Amino acid sequence: MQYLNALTAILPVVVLLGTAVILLMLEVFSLGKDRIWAANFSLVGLAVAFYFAMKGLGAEPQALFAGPGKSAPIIADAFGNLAAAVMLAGAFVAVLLSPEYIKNARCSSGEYYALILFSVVGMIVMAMAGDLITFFLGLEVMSIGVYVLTGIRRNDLRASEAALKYLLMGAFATGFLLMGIAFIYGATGTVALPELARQMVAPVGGAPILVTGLVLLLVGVAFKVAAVPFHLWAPDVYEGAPTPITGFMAVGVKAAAFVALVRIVAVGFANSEESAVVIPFISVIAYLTIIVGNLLAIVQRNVKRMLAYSSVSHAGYALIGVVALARGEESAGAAVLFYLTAYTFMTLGAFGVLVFLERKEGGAESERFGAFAGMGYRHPALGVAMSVFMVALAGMPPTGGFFGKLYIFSSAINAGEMGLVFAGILGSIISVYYYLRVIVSFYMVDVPDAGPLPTATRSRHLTAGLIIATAGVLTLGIFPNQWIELGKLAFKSLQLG
Amino acid sequence: MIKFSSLAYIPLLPLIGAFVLGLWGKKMERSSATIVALSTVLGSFAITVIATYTMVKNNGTPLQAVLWEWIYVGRYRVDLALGFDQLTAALMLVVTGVGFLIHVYSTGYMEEDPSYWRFFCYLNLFVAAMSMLVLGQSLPVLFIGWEGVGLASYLLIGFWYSDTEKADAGRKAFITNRIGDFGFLIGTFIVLGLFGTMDFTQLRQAVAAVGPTDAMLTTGIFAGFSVKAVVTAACIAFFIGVTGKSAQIPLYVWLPDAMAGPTPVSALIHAATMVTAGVYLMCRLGFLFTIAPDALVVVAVVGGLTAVFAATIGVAQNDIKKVLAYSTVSQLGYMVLAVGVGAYTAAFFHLITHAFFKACLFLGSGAIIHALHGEQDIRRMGGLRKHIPITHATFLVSTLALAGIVPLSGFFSKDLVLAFASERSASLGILGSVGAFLTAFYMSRLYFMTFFGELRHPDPHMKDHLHKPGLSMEIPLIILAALAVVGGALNLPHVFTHTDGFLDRFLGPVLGTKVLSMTATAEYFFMAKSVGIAVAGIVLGYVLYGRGVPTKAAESFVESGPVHGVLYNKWFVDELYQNTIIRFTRFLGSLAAMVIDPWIIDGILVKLSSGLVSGSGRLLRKPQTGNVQSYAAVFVLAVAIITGWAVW
Amino acid sequence: MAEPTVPIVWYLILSVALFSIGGLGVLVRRNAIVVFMCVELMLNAANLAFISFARLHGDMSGHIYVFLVMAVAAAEVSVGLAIIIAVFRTRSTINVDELTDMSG
Amino acid sequence: MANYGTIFVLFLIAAMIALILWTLASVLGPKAPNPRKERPFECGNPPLGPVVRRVSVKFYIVALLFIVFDIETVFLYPWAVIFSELGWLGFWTMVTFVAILGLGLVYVWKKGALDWA
Repeated sequence: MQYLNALTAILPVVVLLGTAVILLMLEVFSLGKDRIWAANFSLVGLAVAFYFAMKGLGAEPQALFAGPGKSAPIIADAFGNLAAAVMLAGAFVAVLLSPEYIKNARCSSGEYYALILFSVVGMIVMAMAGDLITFFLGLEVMSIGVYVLTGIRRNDLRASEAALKYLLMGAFATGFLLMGIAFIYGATGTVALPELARQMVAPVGGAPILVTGLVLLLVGVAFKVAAVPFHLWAPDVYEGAPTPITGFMAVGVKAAAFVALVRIVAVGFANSEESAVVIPFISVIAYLTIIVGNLLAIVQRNVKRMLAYSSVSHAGYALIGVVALARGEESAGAAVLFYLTAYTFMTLGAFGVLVFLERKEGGAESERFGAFAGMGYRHPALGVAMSVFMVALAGMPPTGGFFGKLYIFSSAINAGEMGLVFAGILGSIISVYYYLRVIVSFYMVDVPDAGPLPTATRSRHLTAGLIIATAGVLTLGIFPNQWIELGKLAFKSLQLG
Repeated sequence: MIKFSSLAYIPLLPLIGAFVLGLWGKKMERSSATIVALSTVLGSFAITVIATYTMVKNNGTPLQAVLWEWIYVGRYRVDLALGFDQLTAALMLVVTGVGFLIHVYSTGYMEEDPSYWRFFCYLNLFVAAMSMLVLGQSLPVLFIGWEGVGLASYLLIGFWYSDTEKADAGRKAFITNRIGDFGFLIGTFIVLGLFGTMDFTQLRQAVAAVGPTDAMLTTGIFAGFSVKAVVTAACIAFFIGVTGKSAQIPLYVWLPDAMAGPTPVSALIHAATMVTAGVYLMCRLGFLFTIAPDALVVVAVVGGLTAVFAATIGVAQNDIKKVLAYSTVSQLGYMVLAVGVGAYTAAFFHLITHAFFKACLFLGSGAIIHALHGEQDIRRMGGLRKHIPITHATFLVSTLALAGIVPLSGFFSKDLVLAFASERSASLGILGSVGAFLTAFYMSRLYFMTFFGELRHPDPHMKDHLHKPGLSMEIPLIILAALAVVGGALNLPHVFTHTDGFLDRFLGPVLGTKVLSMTATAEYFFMAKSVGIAVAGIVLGYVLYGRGVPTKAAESFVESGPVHGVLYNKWFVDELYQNTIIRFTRFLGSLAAMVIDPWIIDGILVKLSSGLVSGSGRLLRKPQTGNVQSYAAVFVLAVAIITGWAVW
Repeated sequence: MAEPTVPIVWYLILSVALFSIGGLGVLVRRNAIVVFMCVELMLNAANLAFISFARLHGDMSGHIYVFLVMAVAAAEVSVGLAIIIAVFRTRSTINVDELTDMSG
Repeated sequence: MANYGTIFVLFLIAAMIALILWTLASVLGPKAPNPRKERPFECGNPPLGPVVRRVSVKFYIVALLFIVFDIETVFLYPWAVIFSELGWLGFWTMVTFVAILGLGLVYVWKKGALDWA
């Protein structure tokens, strides 16, 4: 059965879809009053999907769902599966962070988890997209889920404002992205990535249309990864969204967009002079993102907002890798994957600690630096975890954050992009200041007579989430090799397909 | 290379100690916290001794422990490997040995602090990070330690965090060290870009394989530059890192402020070990600096200037720890100067002897401060000789060693540095001699004002309830003083023994050997001159401060009217001194302390750079209005600019 | 089948014009629903471009892409209107100028 | 002409189904006429009244659901046209698609989005 074979190749997607649909059905047929079952059920689904994604690493690349004489919209290869594994791991941790938050925010809904799963489906489709339209579809599936998740606390002022801003800006950017794809289609007559690479080498009519199309496409992606100057929505949305969702957005959406970008650049732009036109533009965005993101993070007083800007700046570092990749440096592909993995764990961990510390009714006040005074002594394990995440985000050894930067920078050096490396190091040095400020407020500020911790924080899910994130960050720092080797293997599969 | 996997335990033991103390220290008995802290460091010391013995047994073949395969960058591989060669052995013995003594001392010094466990947690963390720094076989591993010691130092400077001034000091240390780190990372990446490796052994081979260094590179990212130019750039970048960590001009400012931390910390981190990390780095990368002569000139000049500059400031200080801090900056200047003239072994020799006597001085000052219930101003001290005799004796020995009196350890090491410096260039030699004179002078001033005369403390009963140092504080002092006396034997000059010094032979395989080219006579003459300069400084100190207070002779002479025939000439000399040398150096010192330091360095370097960062941050906030349509407008504008630029 | 009487490039010009009108509307209109409609206009401009290019290349795939985009747009509209309703319920306004609680 | 014959048959069947349904409704359905029911049918809106007036949010919800399901059916047309070319792969793909849509409808139904009150 051709159809069953195809489904077997994308088992992670099938499992996720099935889990999500069953979740929705269970929700409406109101089985079980305690909402924790929904979290556990989605965790099981994510774990099974993760297992299949890892299993798919070894399989031959497969082109799926191709119509007669048409290119395949879905390519299930090692790269797509590895990226899927990263995003599934991120979603897993995000789900672990959620029950505690949902309980405090009283926004209980089983749809919450289903929407997360649907978004992940979109992300995986992006990672496996064989043409630009499929990429667009994946992007929208992911985005629509996240729009709703942002505003899931319907009665909260900040949340609904964030959701509307995100939706309007997101749809607006989608318009540009789609117009870009239309132009590329117009100039080359195709949207399939391998075909695109062939068409762009041949002399094509209407080069300005092609270049405009490429630029608009990249603008759309730049919006999703919150690269400067398309980042303005990000801080507001990150601040307003439920904290676990902020984490999920910061890592999942970004990772998916970057993974898709890597595939587009590696497969679609390969060896093309036309596409080389856009490299300086990516470089400029990378410069701007690193510098502006870091500078703005410094002046923030709200930790959640600071983390939002920090996530902007991290998009800049990953963009360095994309520039190197576009210049033909192949090690950059694995470097970007590694960076995204490390970034997933450290960012989700940091947001997890925020979930831990947020007061029930504190709103923005409970997210200020001062609210964390002396927390490291009141809860030593939490303090250690937060220190690990901050040190990792700052890019110091021996954490995954350090190696992420190291791989990115060294691939950029090989590609001859010394200027970007310089900016990247400068940015990391600046960033140490605001990350360490968190640790300082954890440890160095006088301990007010310690009462109980702000929330009743005996959630096993939350604890498990933080442990996984910490372990992930440290494992990547201590055994970076195994993961980077997997990344290289996966990147090779791109060229086979 | 011989595998010796126990090497890993050297950093691991203190790390476990820090971990245990950090998580459970609060609930522990004070005695069990002490046992954890001390036993782990002692264990590290023991392993270091065994490793040194093993290495020497094997004819000096370096030991190696590959913990795991760590990084693949491009085609190249860096293992998380620890190496143990002669250079490592020398510094590790100091770090763990002196580190252990200071741990012992701290049990007495910190006994009344409520956060006893936290202090030892940080201190253990420091020892672990420092061991990592010294044992690291490649730049990234070294960088772990480099950052780790910075973090530990930052935590310890701000240990009494309730005090804002002290927290500020921590911040200052932090910012200046970040500037230094920037240099370090840039240097690392240049090296990676040029040689494609970050492992010291491979790097050494790669450097050796480089042909003529003036030839232009034709491939790689540095095509169009000569090897020499690129290596010089890398060395300068590393040196920026060194000026941060080892407190050289212009980034030295953090070190005096770092004295806000507890005194044992000043002794261990800010005198004996961490601040020497920069010197260690340059020795480790000596093969790289050697092919970049231009960078070495910069190193030498900065080192020489720092040596003199810091010494002049030391003259004008009244806080006992500040005097020692500037003295440390100045002595680090000597080490850097030695590296700059290519005398790596001399630099390392001075590093080791300095660790002995300066740690002893700091611990002594700690004992004094402890005795006087926290008093640090030398104008309120005096006459302590009688009250705390052991502290006095050890302080005296170390002062003489620092001043460079024969045959104490400081004499041999400083003389060697000066000899190499003056062989390289007369002006460097003069800089060094001026610094040596000033050193002898301010140290004798400090010594006399502290121990001679009568106690001038405002509390008249202080004499009766002095806090006498206990055994745990005195034993480390005695051991360190003894080391300060005999430390010179590590590397006796060639003219004495007609053979190479022990350290020369020991470190030769790593650092190469460099011998003085002057004749034996000239060398004796040079030594005599050095001792003469030191004695002159001490004598001047004695004349002016011998009674424990600044002599009022000059003032009383002026008060009693015009010239008194018989005394005229005598006091003319005194006044000349007073008006010229002393006042001038005081003037220079206070100028530096009052103007250059807070305005130029603090103002321009620290405030301006942090102001620039936060100012531009505020400016960039402007588009972040919260209005979604203004976001869309920025979006459209950006798209228009980029599309226009890409298409046309 | 008769040859097209209107050259393809005219369709493209119309498409770009619609796109610009939509974009301008997003920038100047204050009512969130109208802003949202303008975004939909932009998506439809892209659809028109797809159709024109499909015609130009004689490739039917372009038509299918339009179906896909329409489906996506429909889903987006549903979510969008739901969010706008949520905002209206919490603030009694859907004027985008007044949604500036979070900034900086 | 044979082709047109088929279409004619199709037309007849369609007309007959409409006729049968209409007849069945008028014969079997309960009849309780009132003035409201007698007014011309305008999708639930009063046909006469002020030009600008508030519309219940229920309309939007139903309209949204309609649009979503309506647009999805658009895919059935091109699929049906080349059904035979696509083979079993195409068949099962569409079955999955429709099944998911159907579950969506169940969800909407159970959530109460279709209840007017």
